[in-house]
Amino acid sequence: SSSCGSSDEQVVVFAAASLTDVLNDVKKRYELEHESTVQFNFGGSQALAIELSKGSPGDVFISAGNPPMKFLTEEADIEISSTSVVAHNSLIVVTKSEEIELDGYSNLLDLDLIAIADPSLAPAGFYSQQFLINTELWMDLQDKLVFAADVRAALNYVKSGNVDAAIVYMTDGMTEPQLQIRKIVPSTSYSNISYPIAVIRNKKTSLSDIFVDFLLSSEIEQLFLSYGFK
Amino acid sequence: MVLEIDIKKEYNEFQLLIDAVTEEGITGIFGPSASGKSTLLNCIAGFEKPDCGLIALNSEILFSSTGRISIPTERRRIGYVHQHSALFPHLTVRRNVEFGFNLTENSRKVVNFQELISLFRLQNIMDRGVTNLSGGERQRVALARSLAAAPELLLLDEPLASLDLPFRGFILEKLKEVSRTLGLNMIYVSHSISEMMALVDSVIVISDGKKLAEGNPSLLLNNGEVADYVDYSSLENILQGTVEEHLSSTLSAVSVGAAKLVTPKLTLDIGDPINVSIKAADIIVSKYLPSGISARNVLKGFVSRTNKSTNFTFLDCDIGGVSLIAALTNHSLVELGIENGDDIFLILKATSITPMESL
Amino acid sequence: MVLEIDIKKEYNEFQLLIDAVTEEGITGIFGPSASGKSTLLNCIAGFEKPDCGLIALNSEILFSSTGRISIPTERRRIGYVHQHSALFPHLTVRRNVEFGFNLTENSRKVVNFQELISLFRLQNIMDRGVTNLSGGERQRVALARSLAAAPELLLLDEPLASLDLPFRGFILEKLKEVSRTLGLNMIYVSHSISEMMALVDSVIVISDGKKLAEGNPSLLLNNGEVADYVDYSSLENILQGTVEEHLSSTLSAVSVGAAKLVTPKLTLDIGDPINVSIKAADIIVSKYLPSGISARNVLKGFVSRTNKSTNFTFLDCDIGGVSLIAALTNHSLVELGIENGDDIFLILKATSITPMESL
Amino acid sequence: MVELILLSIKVAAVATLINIPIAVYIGWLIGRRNIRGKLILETVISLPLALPPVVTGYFLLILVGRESAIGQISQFLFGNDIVFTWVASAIAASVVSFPLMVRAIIVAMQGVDTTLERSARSLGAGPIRTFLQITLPLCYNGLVAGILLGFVRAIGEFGATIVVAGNIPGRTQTIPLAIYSKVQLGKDSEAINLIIISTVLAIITLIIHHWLIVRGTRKSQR
Amino acid sequence: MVELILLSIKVAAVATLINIPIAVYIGWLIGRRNIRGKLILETVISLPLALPPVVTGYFLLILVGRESAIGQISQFLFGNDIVFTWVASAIAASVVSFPLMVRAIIVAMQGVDTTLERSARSLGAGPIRTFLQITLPLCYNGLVAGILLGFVRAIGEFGATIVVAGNIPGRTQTIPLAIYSKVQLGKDSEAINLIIISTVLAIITLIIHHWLIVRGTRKSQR
Ligand SMILES: Nc1ncnc2c1ncn2[C@@H]1O[C@H](COP(=O)(O)OP(=O)(O)OP(=O)(O)O)[C@@H](O)[C@H]1O
Ligand SMILES: Nc1ncnc2c1ncn2[C@@H]1O[C@H](COP(=O)(O)OP(=O)(O)OP(=O)(O)O)[C@@H](O)[C@H]1O
Ligand SMILES: [Mg+2]
Ligand SMILES: [Mg+2]
Repeated sequence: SSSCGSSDEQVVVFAAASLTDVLNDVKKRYELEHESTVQFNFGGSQALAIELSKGSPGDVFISAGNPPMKFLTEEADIEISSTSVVAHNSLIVVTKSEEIELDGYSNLLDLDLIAIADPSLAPAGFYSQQFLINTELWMDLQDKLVFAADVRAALNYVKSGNVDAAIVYMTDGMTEPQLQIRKIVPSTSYSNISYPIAVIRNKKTSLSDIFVDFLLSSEIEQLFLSYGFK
Repeated sequence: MVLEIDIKKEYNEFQLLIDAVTEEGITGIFGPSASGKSTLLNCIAGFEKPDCGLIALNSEILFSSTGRISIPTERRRIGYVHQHSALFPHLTVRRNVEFGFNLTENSRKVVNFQELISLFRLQNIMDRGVTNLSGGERQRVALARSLAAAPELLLLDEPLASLDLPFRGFILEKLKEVSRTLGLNMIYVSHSISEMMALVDSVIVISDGKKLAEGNPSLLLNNGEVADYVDYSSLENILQGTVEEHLSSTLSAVSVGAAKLVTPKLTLDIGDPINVSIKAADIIVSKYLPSGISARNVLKGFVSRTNKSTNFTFLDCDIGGVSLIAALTNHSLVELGIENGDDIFLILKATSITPMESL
Repeated sequence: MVLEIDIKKEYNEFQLLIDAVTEEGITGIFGPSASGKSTLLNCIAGFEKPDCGLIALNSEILFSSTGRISIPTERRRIGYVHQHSALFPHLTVRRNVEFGFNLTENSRKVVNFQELISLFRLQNIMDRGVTNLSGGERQRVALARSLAAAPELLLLDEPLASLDLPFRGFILEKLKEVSRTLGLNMIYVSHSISEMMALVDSVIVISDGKKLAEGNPSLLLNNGEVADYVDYSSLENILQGTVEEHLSSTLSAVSVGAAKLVTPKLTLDIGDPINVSIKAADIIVSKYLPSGISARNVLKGFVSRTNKSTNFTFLDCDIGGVSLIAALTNHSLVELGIENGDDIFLILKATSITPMESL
Repeated sequence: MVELILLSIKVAAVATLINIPIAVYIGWLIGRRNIRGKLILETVISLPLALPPVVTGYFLLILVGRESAIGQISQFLFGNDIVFTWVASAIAASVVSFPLMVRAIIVAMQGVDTTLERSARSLGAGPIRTFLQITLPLCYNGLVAGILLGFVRAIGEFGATIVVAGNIPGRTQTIPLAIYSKVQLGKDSEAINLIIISTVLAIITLIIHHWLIVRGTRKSQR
Repeated sequence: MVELILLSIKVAAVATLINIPIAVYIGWLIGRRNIRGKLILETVISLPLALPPVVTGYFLLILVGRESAIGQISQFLFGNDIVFTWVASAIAASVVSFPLMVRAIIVAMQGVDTTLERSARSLGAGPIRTFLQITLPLCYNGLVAGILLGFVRAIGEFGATIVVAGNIPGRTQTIPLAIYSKVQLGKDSEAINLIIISTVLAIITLIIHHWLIVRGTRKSQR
């Protein structure tokens, strides 16, 4: 078994947790066609960036949103290759019950508690904050907002009935069929939610590049769409 | 009838099978090591459950396997002084002794706390922890603690083993006094026949978990089967007397009934009551008045009864109304030709008389 | 000179201040409860560090506050039998006894394991755990365990308190034999003067942490200060003899030197060696040959020495070459007018002679 | 900063205080009694140890959440939810630290000499008094160790807390959550400051532990 | 799935095995000796308890990371990193479970009767033999409890592990990490399955615990 460290035929990919399912599909296809294998390390994008900055041996980093990637280059001084974008995501509101009337984002003001990911800890929170500020709801919602550790925690708050609604990624919303997806967040109210990918420099670049190229191929783009990405 | 026991209790290879009844006063339990004495006490106290049988104290059933009764220890009102004093290590001497005392209703408190403390000479160690006490100190605390809880029955499992001899005699006397004055019944386990003879009113002899004999402590003297465990040389007569005279710097005289005994020097005042102990084996019996002999006491009396065991004869001698047991070999008896009713002289050294003074 | 001690050790209110030297054989430590006996042994064994002073065993320094030496316990080669047997609760009887045995080099093993086991009659409990043993069983295991480790010096802190009497006498004899045949030196703490007289070669009397007297065990007999703690009635003569004759179903005869003693019936064969014990206080001294007396033994001899203490006189009597101590009150002595060299008769009951047979 | 520390201590202290009586009772049940279903009980109390705290957090979210019976009762009594409040933090800390406290107490209880309890009974003390005055003081060391172990664990609790109480500065943000936030933001030096504070709190706890043990020992050996 | 369980057990077992000798030694130092700097030692070993495991993870990442001395040595000796391998998981589990194990052992060691150790010494056993044959067996119950407590904690370890070993299926993903992943993806039923497995593992540990205790007791009372 591969019990000790990364062998030379391996690409170690640090990827946002929300990409787990789709990337596991990618891995199957990739390994059919290539000699090398892929190892994923899934986690919160910001946490992964911190780990990389502290010397964790990742070859490729796929972040949910730009801020962690920015953190890596600007604050942690890690050299990376130029970034490309693997996929896009969008924000939605989820509720538990159908009865809650949410015709537009201004209806959010009628709710008691709304969960968003913590803006300082998770990219999803950062985008949610952008949306609320741009729609001028931010100040009015102050007492109603609950900051969750990450976007999944926000979703779980809705699921367990502890908040009325949560602002989450489309892809997360799709994993919970029993929740109501409300597409009431204007895509113009927040920056483009991209999933940038970069190769960490001074690592096994040639293998990494092959994997990145594969990921950016149109075949894989179709796959991402089927999981709710854009 | 104080305690009624009819129980069976088995450990792997050991079986206790006892059926006995105790009367008022102090009952001795006598038997060799590992004969089941402690096990029996554990069952009485409620620490161990017999496999089957019945235990009743003053007609109240404490345990009954058929009646499915087993009164919890704390409601049995039975005190227990362990072979190895089980003092509470986290409490001071004072708090150890107070433990049971404070749990006893005032109306039932039979002893005064201060008296108890001074009785066992604990004054100087009252506020010490118990973990560093010497062996004897521990045992004194354990005794005081048990008495403080005013039990109806006190179980004593060789409580005196680690006391020095003069103090041991003193405590024996005190236990006897407590038992008499307070009407406190006790069960006393010991290997020592002199402790038995000095203290108990009746005795149960057990061996290998079975009752061998039961009755008056004199049975220790005339039961052949019991003989194996008995050290006859330490069988004692305990006599109550009065200080009569101080004869010299080394000798005093005590009157016991009509007889006058020359004893080692006493510190008590003339007229004070005193108990003296005389070992049965220390007494020499003579048919004629001896002369030129070192023994200080030559007492005239007659034989009121002879108890013959396999090897020894115990003569109950009447000395001016006082009964004294003298131990002879059967051989001597035959040779002297002594019979019931015969006049005899008892020869006794002053040093063979042990005054049981408190120190 | 075996052990040299000159130490000070203080606890809150208690101060131990002992300066003593012990010789070959068995040294007794005698003193009232809480006088510091166990504390002294703890210092010797190395369990406690004296505040200052020196301890040396066979000229090897074990502890020296000036030399900053303190040899660890396990290298002192000193065995210790505790007042309360400290058996290893997680080991069986066998493994307890084996513990020290297996740590001893073969060349130094002085006792055979099987012999030791049968000596203390442990055969039937060898494979039991020790937590459920009876009090006496525990103490026997503790003794066997200590001897198995072949110590150079054995400290015994009241090891016999929970043994029944016949067995106690037997163990005393065995300890003495072990000490003699193996040249094992012992220090023996006890409250019992008869254990002292029967066992030890010299004695140290301590009281309240201070040495009161030191020397031949007879000092227990003639030191006024010591008298308080002594129960004279239990002072014994231990004599070595040979079974001479079986007289009847209850009596035998033992020859001790030139004298012939009538004793209780023995189970040994004629010609077998046997030790007998005679309490000094049980002996009556007469200037004339008595007659018609129940006592089986009337021995002719002379007074070789008189030891006078405050109240008592101990006569060393020579009976056909054998020395026997008889205890008299000073009063008797004066009255009888006995002096050194006088011819006397010792009157002694057969029951006053305790054969020390193994059971 | 002071507020943060005080909140952390409050949360951990409340969690510990809730736990003590339950842990003592359960410790006694498991350590000194031969009860049926011991294994089930032990499993239930050990579970928070074997699961990631975040998962414990989700369980709690369901158990004390708005829609749960407990949540409803709280709403009714105090007009307030439990989740996202310091009470939730305390509950999370309590549940997560409980197994540690109870384990230490079980071991201590198993070490108590039966003869002493028997003696107390024979002196007239009933089972409850015997327990309170003999058994409990005799496992003093283990008890203190267990309680302070629980307290330290409660002070360090993170995973379950962030789920059930959120990470709300001034309201539910305890020191570990603050450390996490700082680290996530790459503010290492601020994180280090907080870690030092955590360390100091741990040291103080240990000093109290020592003081309690020494005091207990002195008391019994006076 | 089997692989996941085996990896979890391997990680926890290795962590526990590493810890046992150290915990016994430290437990003895703290529980039975009067050493200087006891407080400092206690603080150091208790710290992983008072800090969020994630922070412990970051410390470990620095301590055994690629660029650390230890990381370099590992590279040199085995041609391999420590971080992001199951070895890193074991180290994380070891560090985090250590305080629990050692605390239980300290309490157990404090309960051993000095007279018995003294007896062993007087029978000729040196300090080490006395420790191994008397002290250690006498704290058997506490020792077993401490070890299994540590094992359960190691099996449940999450926060430090995810940082220092990552969450790599088949390589470093232990059950708690897998549970976390499933929860993050909303795959609740799969998460529940894993939680049940965790519970079963905890139960098995407890059964082993009971068996060891009963066996130890029986042995000594035979
Ligand atoms: N809990 C137990 N389990 C197994 N055997 C036991 C238990 N308690 C006592 N025994 C055994 O039962 C027998 C009787 O023990 P017990 O303690 O009653 O003797 P004892 O008469 O008090 O002896 P001693 O005078 O030596 O104290 C012994 O052989 C002892 O080993
Ligand atoms: N560690 C200790 N701390 C304080 N006091 C102690 C300590 N050890 C013993 N003592 C006290 O010192 C005195 C002497 O105790 P020690 O145990 O030596 O007496 P002992 O002569 O053996 O008595 P006993 O015959 O009753 O066993 C006692 O008063 C005892 O309470
Ligand atoms: Mg007994
Ligand atoms: Mg002593």
